[in-house]
Amino acid sequence: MTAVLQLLLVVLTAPLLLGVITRTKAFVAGRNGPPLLQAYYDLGKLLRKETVLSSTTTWVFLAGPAVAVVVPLLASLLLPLAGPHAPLAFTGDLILFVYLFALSRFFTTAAALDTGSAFEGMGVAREITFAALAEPALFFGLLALARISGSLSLSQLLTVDGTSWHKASAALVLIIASWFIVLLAENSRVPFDDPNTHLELTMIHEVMVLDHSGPAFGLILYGSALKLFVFSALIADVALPRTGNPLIDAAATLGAVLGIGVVIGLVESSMARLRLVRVPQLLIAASLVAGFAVVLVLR
Amino acid sequence: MAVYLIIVPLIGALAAFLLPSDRPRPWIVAIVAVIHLALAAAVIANGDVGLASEWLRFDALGRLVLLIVSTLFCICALYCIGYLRLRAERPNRIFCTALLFFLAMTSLVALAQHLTILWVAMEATTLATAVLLYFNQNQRSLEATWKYLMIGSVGIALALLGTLFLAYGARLGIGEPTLLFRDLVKGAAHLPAPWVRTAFVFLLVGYGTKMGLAPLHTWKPDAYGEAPGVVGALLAGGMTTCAFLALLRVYRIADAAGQGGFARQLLVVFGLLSMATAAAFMVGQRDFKRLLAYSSVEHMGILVLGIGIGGAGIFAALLHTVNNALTKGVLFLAAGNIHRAFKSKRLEDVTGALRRLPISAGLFLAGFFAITGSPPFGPFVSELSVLTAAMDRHRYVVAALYLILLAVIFIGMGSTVLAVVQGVPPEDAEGRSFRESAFKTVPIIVSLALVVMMGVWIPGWILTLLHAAARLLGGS
Amino acid sequence: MSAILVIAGVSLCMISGLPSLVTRRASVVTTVLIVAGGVTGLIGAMLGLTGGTAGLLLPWHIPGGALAIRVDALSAFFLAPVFLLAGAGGLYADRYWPAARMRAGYVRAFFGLMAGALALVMCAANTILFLAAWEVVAVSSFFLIATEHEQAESRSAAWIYITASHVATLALFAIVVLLHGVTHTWAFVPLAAGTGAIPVGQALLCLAFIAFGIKAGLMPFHIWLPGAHAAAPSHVSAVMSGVGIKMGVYGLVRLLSLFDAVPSAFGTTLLLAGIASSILGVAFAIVQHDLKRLLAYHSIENIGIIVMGLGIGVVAQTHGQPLLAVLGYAGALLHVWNHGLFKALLFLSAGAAIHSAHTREIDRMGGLARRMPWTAAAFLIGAVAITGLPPLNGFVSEWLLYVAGFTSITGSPHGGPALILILVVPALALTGALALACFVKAFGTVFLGAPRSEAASDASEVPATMRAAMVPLVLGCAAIGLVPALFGPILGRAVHGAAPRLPMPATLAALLQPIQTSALVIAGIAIAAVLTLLAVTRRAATALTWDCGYAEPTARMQYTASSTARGVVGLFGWAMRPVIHAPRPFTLFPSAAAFESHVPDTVLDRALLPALRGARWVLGFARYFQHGRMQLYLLYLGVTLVALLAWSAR
Amino acid sequence: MPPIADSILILLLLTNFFILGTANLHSAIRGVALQGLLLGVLPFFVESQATVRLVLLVIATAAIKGVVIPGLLMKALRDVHIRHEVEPYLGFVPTLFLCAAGTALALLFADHLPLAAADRTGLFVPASLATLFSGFLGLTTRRKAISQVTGYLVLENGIYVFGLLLYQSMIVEVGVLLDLLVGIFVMGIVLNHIQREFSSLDTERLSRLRE
Repeated sequence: MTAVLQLLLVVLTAPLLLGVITRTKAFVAGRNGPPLLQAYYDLGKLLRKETVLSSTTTWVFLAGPAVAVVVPLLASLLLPLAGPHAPLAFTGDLILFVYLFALSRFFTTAAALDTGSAFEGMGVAREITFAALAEPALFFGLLALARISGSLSLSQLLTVDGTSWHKASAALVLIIASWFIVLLAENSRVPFDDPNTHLELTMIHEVMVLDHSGPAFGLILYGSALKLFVFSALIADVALPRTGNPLIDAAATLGAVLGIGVVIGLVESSMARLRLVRVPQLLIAASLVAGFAVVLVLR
Repeated sequence: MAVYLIIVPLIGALAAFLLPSDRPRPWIVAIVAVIHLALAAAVIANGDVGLASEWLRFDALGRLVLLIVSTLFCICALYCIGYLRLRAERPNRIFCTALLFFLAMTSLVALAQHLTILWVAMEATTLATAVLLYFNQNQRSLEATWKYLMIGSVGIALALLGTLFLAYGARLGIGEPTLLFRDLVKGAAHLPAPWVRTAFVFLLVGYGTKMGLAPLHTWKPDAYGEAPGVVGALLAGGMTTCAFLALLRVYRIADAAGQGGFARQLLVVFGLLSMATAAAFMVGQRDFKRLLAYSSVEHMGILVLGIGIGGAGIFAALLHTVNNALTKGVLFLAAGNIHRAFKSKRLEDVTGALRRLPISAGLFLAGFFAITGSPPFGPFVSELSVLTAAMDRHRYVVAALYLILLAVIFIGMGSTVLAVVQGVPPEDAEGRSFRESAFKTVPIIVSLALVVMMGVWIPGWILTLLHAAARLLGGS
Repeated sequence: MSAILVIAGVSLCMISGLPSLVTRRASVVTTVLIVAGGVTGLIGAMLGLTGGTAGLLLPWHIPGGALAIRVDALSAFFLAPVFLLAGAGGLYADRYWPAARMRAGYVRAFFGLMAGALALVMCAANTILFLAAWEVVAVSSFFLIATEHEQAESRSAAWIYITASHVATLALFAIVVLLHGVTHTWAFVPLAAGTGAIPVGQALLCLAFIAFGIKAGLMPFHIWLPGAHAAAPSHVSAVMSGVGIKMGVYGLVRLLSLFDAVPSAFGTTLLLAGIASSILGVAFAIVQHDLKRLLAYHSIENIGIIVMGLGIGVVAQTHGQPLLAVLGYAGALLHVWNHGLFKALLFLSAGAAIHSAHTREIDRMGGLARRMPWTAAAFLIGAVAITGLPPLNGFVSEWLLYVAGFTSITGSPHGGPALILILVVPALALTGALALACFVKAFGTVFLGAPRSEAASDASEVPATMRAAMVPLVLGCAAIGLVPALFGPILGRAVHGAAPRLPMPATLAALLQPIQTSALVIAGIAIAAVLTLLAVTRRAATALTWDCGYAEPTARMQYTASSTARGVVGLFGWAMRPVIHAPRPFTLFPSAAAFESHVPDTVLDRALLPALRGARWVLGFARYFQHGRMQLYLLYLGVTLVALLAWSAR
Repeated sequence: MPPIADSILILLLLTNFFILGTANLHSAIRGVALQGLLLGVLPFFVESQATVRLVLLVIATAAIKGVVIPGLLMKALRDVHIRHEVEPYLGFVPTLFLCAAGTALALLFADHLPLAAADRTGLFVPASLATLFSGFLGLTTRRKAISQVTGYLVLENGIYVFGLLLYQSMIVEVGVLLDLLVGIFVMGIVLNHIQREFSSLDTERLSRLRE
C-alpha cells in the first residue's frame, strides 16, 4: 500500500519539481516564465519524436538512459517517504542507495563516451571527477546519522525524531547543509552547472547527452528529474519528523521537496556558475562539513 | 683397495705424460676419472677404512670429500673431452698430466690422517692447479698464475708453521711431537692452550688462503677469471673442498682442546666477512667469470659460518659443501661454454646467450637460481639449514646479517647473470663456430641433475654419511 | 578424498606443459591436461569447502621436509579460484599463445608449473614445502614475465620482480625458521598463548608484513607489480593477478590464524596500509596509458581492500567485537574470490583486445565493441564488478566491509578504540568513485567511440576457445552478485578457518539475503528497461555524431584517456608527479608537435631506484681493495695474521 | 741449549735487517745465502751427539738454502737484464723500523708461549717469528719479482728455525725442504715465463687483473 503510494508520489510529481524551480527563478527575475507543468509537456513531446543514433554507437548508448530512469526509482524505494518504513528496508541498505547512483553514473558516462564526441568526453571527465569528491560527503553524513540513530537502515536512519534533534541538532544541520551542496553537484545545478546554458564547453551533465534524441532523451530528462526528486526527498527525510500516517507523511514529503525546489530556484537566481577549478574546493568543503558532523556525534 | 684411489690417477698421469699424441689424452683422463669414481663408490659402499696404517685411512669426513671430489672430477673429465677438442690448437700433455696428478693429490687429502701428509698433499694440489691455471699461456693467465702461486705458497707456508706449532704443543702436552689426527684429538685435553690457539690462527690463515676466505681471497678472481672453465670448476668445487677438510680437521683438534669457542668466533667473523666482501664485489660486476669467483668466496664464507655457528650448523655446512661443489660445477662449465662462444667474458660483449646457446645459457641461469638458494635445488636446503642452526643457537644478529647479505648477493649476481643470458646477442659472425656438442653439455646436465637430486630427494646413505661426518666434528 | 583430488589437480597442472616442450603438436594435450587439472582440483576444493578437513602425508627426503597436504576450509577457499583460473587460463592460452608463436612450449610449461605450485602453496601443511612451492611460483613467474626478454621493458620488469620476490622469500625463510624455533616442528601448528606479545611473535608479524606485503603488492611494496603484470602474457597476468598475489594474503591469514591474539597495533597497521594502497592504487591506475598496467594498479587497489578487511578483523577481534571481526574477515575473504574472478576476466578480455588491436596503448584502441562484441561484454561485466556496483559480486564484498565500518560506529562505545575502523567508509567511498572513473575511462576509450588506429579498426573477434575461457568467470561474477546468500555458509567456514577463535558465524547468509533480493530486482528491471528501449529504437535512423555543428568528427578528436583522467591527476598531485613533454610554440606558425605525459611510479622511480644507484656507487669504492698489486694482497694476509695473533694472545 | 745457537740466531736476525736494508738485489740474494748457511750449521749446536742424519741434514740444508737456490736466483738475475736496484714501494728506513718493531713484537708474543725446559733459554720462537715477519716485509714492500722470491725465502727460513725445535720428528725438515724445493723450483719456472712474456720482472706489469 505505502509502496504503491510512494511509487506514485515519485513517478508523478518528479517533473513538477523542475517546474517549481523554473517558476521560482522566473518570479525572482520578474518574468512570468514557462507553465508549472512545462516538464511534462516536454516529456510528452520527446516521447513522440523519432530517434537518431550516431553511427559509432552501440547498445551501451541506449543503456545509459534506461539505467538513468530505473535507478532513481529503485533508490526511492529505499527511502521512507510515506510512512515510517521504506518499501525496501534492511540493514545496510544505505550503501545500496549510494551505489545505485554510482551504477547509473557508470552507464550514463559510458553512453556519453560511446558517441566518440570530444564534448561528451569532456563532460564525462568532469562528471566522474566531481562525483568522486561528492561521494565521501554523502558517506560522512550517513556515518553521522548512523551514529545518531544507531541503525544501518535508511528507514530508521532518516526518521529523525525530536530527541535526536535535541541531542545532535548541530550535526544534523551540518549534514543537511553538506548534502544540499552534494544535491546541487549531483544534479548539476548552479553553482556547479547551469542546466539551461548553451555553451557546451562549460557544462557537465547537459554536455553528456548532446547526442541523445527522442524517447531516449526524454528518459534522460525524466531520469534527472527523478534523481533530483530523490535527493531532495533524502534531505527532506532528515529534516522532517514522521507521523506514521502514510498519507500525511507523503504530503509532508512532497511539500518539503517542493520547498527544497524553491530554495534551489532562489540559489540559482541569486548566484552564478562557479569556475570549474573552484568546483572541487566547494565539494571538498562539503565533505569537511559532513566530516565535522561525524566528529561532533563521536565527541 | 683405497690406495688405488691414489695409485690409479698417478699411473694415469704417467701414461698421459708419456703418450706422444694429444688426441687420446683426454680419453685417458676420462677413463681414469670413471675408474676413480667407481673405486670411490666401492670404498664408500663397503665402508672400507683404507690402509692398515694409522696415517692413511678413511673416516666419514674423508669419504664425504672423496665422494664430492671424485664426482666433480668425473663430470669435469667428461667435459674436458669436448673442451680440449675445441682447443685442439694447444698442446695438452702438461694439462692432462696435471689434471690426473691433481686427482691423486685430492684423494690423498681425503685419505690423510696425519697433518703433515695432509699438508704435503695440499701443497701438491697447489702446484698442480698452478700448472692448470697456466693452460692459456698468455700474459693474463701468467699473471694470474704468479699471484696464485705466491699467495698460495705463503699461505701454505703459514699452514706448515701452524702444523709445527701443533706438533710442539703435542710434544709439551702429550710428550712426543705427534701429528697423528687421532692422537692429537685423544690427547687434546693436555695440549697447552697458547700453542693450540696460535697454531689454529696460523692454520686458519694458511688453509683459509687456499679456501679463499676474505680477505685472503684476493687470488681467486684472477685465477678463476683467467683459468679455463673446467679448471675453475675443479678449483671452486675440488680444491676449496679439500682446504675446507683440512680446516675441519684442525677445528676438530682445537675444539677437543677446549678452544672451540675461540675457533668458532673466528670462523663466524671470517664467514660474515667473506659474504660481505663477495656481496660488495658482486654488485655491478662486469665480468661473469670473476663474478663466479666471488660467488665461491661467498659460499666458502657460508661453509665456515655454518661451522662457526656449531650444533646443527656443522651438518648444514657439510651438506652445503656437497651442494656448493656440484652447483659450482654447473656454473663454471656453463660459463666456460658461454665464454668460448662469445670469445669474451665482459658484459659489454656478452648478451642474449639464451638465443645463441640455449642449453648452456639455460644451465647457467639454472645454476644461478640454484646457488642463490631457490628450490628445487640442493643449496636451498643447505642454506636454509644454516639459517635454522643460527636461529636455534639464538645467533639472531648473525642470522639477520646472513639474510641481508644473501639478498644483496642475489641482487648483485642476478643483474650480471641476467644481463648475460637475456636480451639479443650481438651480431657478429665470430663465435658462431661454437657448437653445443654432447660432451660440452651432457656433463653439465648431469651435474645439475645431481643438484636437483640433492634438493628433492637426498639419498639415505648420503644423509647417514653426512650425519657420521657431523658427529665426527662434534655436531649433531 | 578432497586432498587426493587437489593433489591430483596440482600434479596435472604441473606436468601439463611437458608435452608442449617436447613437440609443438602437443599443444592440445597440454590444454586438455591443464583444464582437467583445473576441474579436478576445483572439485577437490569444493569438497574441502563443503566437507571436513582432509590431509595427505608423503615422505620427503630432505631435513625437516615432508610432503604434507592439508585441505581445510581456509585452504579450500583459496584453492578454488586458483584451479578455476588455472583451467581458464590454460584454455585461453591454447589459441592466445598458439604453438606457432615463439616460446610456446616454454610459456605453456612454466604456466602449468606456476599454477600447480600456486595451488601447492595454498594447501601445504609443512612449512618447508610451503617455502619451496612459494619459491617455485616466484621463479616460474619470473620466467613467464621474461618471456619476451628481447625487449628491455620486460627484462627490467622481470628483474625488478625477481629481486622484490627474493627479498620476500628471504623474509619468509626467517618466518619459517622462527616458527620452527617456537613450535619445534615444521608443521603449521597454533602458537603458544601470548606469543603475539613476546618479541619473537612481534618479529614474526613484522616479517610477515614485509614478506606477504611484497608478494601481495601492498603499498609501498607494490613496486614490482605493475611492470610484471604488464609484461607477462595476458593469461599469465590473469593468474598472477587473480590468484598469484593472493599467495601473500593466504600466507598472512594462515599466519594470523596461528596466533591466539594479535596485537591491535598490527591490525591498525594493516588497516592503514590497506587504505593507502586502495586509494593510491586506484589513483595511479587512472593515469596509466597501458591497459595492462592500469589493471595491474587495480590489483594493488583490491589487495588494499582485502587487507583493510583483515585489519578490521584483527582490530575488532582484539577489542572483543566478534560480529565486526566476522564482517571484516568475511568481506576480505569474499573479496579474494571476487577479485580473482573479475580481475582474471578483465585480463583475459583485455588480452583479447590487445591480441586483436596489436597494442597495449589505450589511446590507440577504441571502437572495439562493434568489432568484438563478446569481448566487450565480458570486459564491461568485469568493469562493473570491479567497480563494486550492484548487482555484481564486487558490490557484495565491499558491502560487507561498509557494513563493518558502519557497525563500528554504531556498535562501539563512546571513544572505543575500534572507532578507527570508520576510516574504512570514506576510504572505500573514495576508492569506489575513483575506480568508477577509471573503468569508465578504460571501457569507454578501448571499446566505445571510434577506432583510434588502423589496427583497432581492423580488429576482429577472438576465437571461440578464448571467449569460452571467460564464460566461467562471467558466471562466477554474476552468481556471487545475484545469489550471495548461497555462498554464506561457505564463507562462514572460511572465516572460521581464518579466525578459529571467533564464534562460527551463522548469520552471514541471513545478512546477505536482502542484498540478494535487491540485486535480483535491480538486474531484472534494468535489463528489462534496456531491452525495451533497444526494441523501441530498433528502427532508429543513424547519422554522424552531433559535434556541435562541426560536421566531420575524426577519431583523433575524441577525448583521450589521459585527458579524461586529468581532473583526478590534479586532485592527487601530492602523490603523483606527472612528467609532461609539451611543445612550446614560439613561431607564428608552429610546426607539428607532440604532447606526451606519463606518471612514473613514485615509490619505484623516485625513491627506490635512485637509492639503489646510490648504494651501488658506494659499493664501487670496494674496488680499490682489489686493484691488482700482489704486494697489497700479501699485505692483507700479513695484517690478518697479526690481528688474529693479537686476538689469540688475549 | 748452548749459547752459540742463540748467537747464531742473533746473526740470523741481523741478516734480516741486512736483506731488508740493502738497496742492491745482488747483496740481498747474498744475504739470503748467508742466512741459508747459518741455518745450515745451526743443527750442530742444537743436537749434542752427531748422527748420520744430523750430518745429512746439515749438508742438505746448507747446500740447498745456502748455495743452490741463491745460485738459481743469481742466474735469473743475470739472464734478465734489469737494473739491480731493489726499487721498494716503502723506503728502506721505514722498512727497517717496521722490521725492528716486528722483532720486538715477536719477542713479546713468544713470551706467552710455554716452552719445554730444554728450549726455555733459547731464542728460537722469537727468532722464527721475527724472520717470518721480515719475510712478509720483503714480500709486501718490494717491487721486483725476484726480491719477492727472496722475501719468500726469508719467510721459509723463519719456519725452518722453528722446525729445529722439533728435531726429533723427522717429518719436519722433510716438509720444509720439500716446500722450498718445489716452491722455488716452480717460482723459477714462472719467473722465466714472466721474463719471456713481459721482458721484465717488474711486478708493475703484473697488475692488469683488477676490478
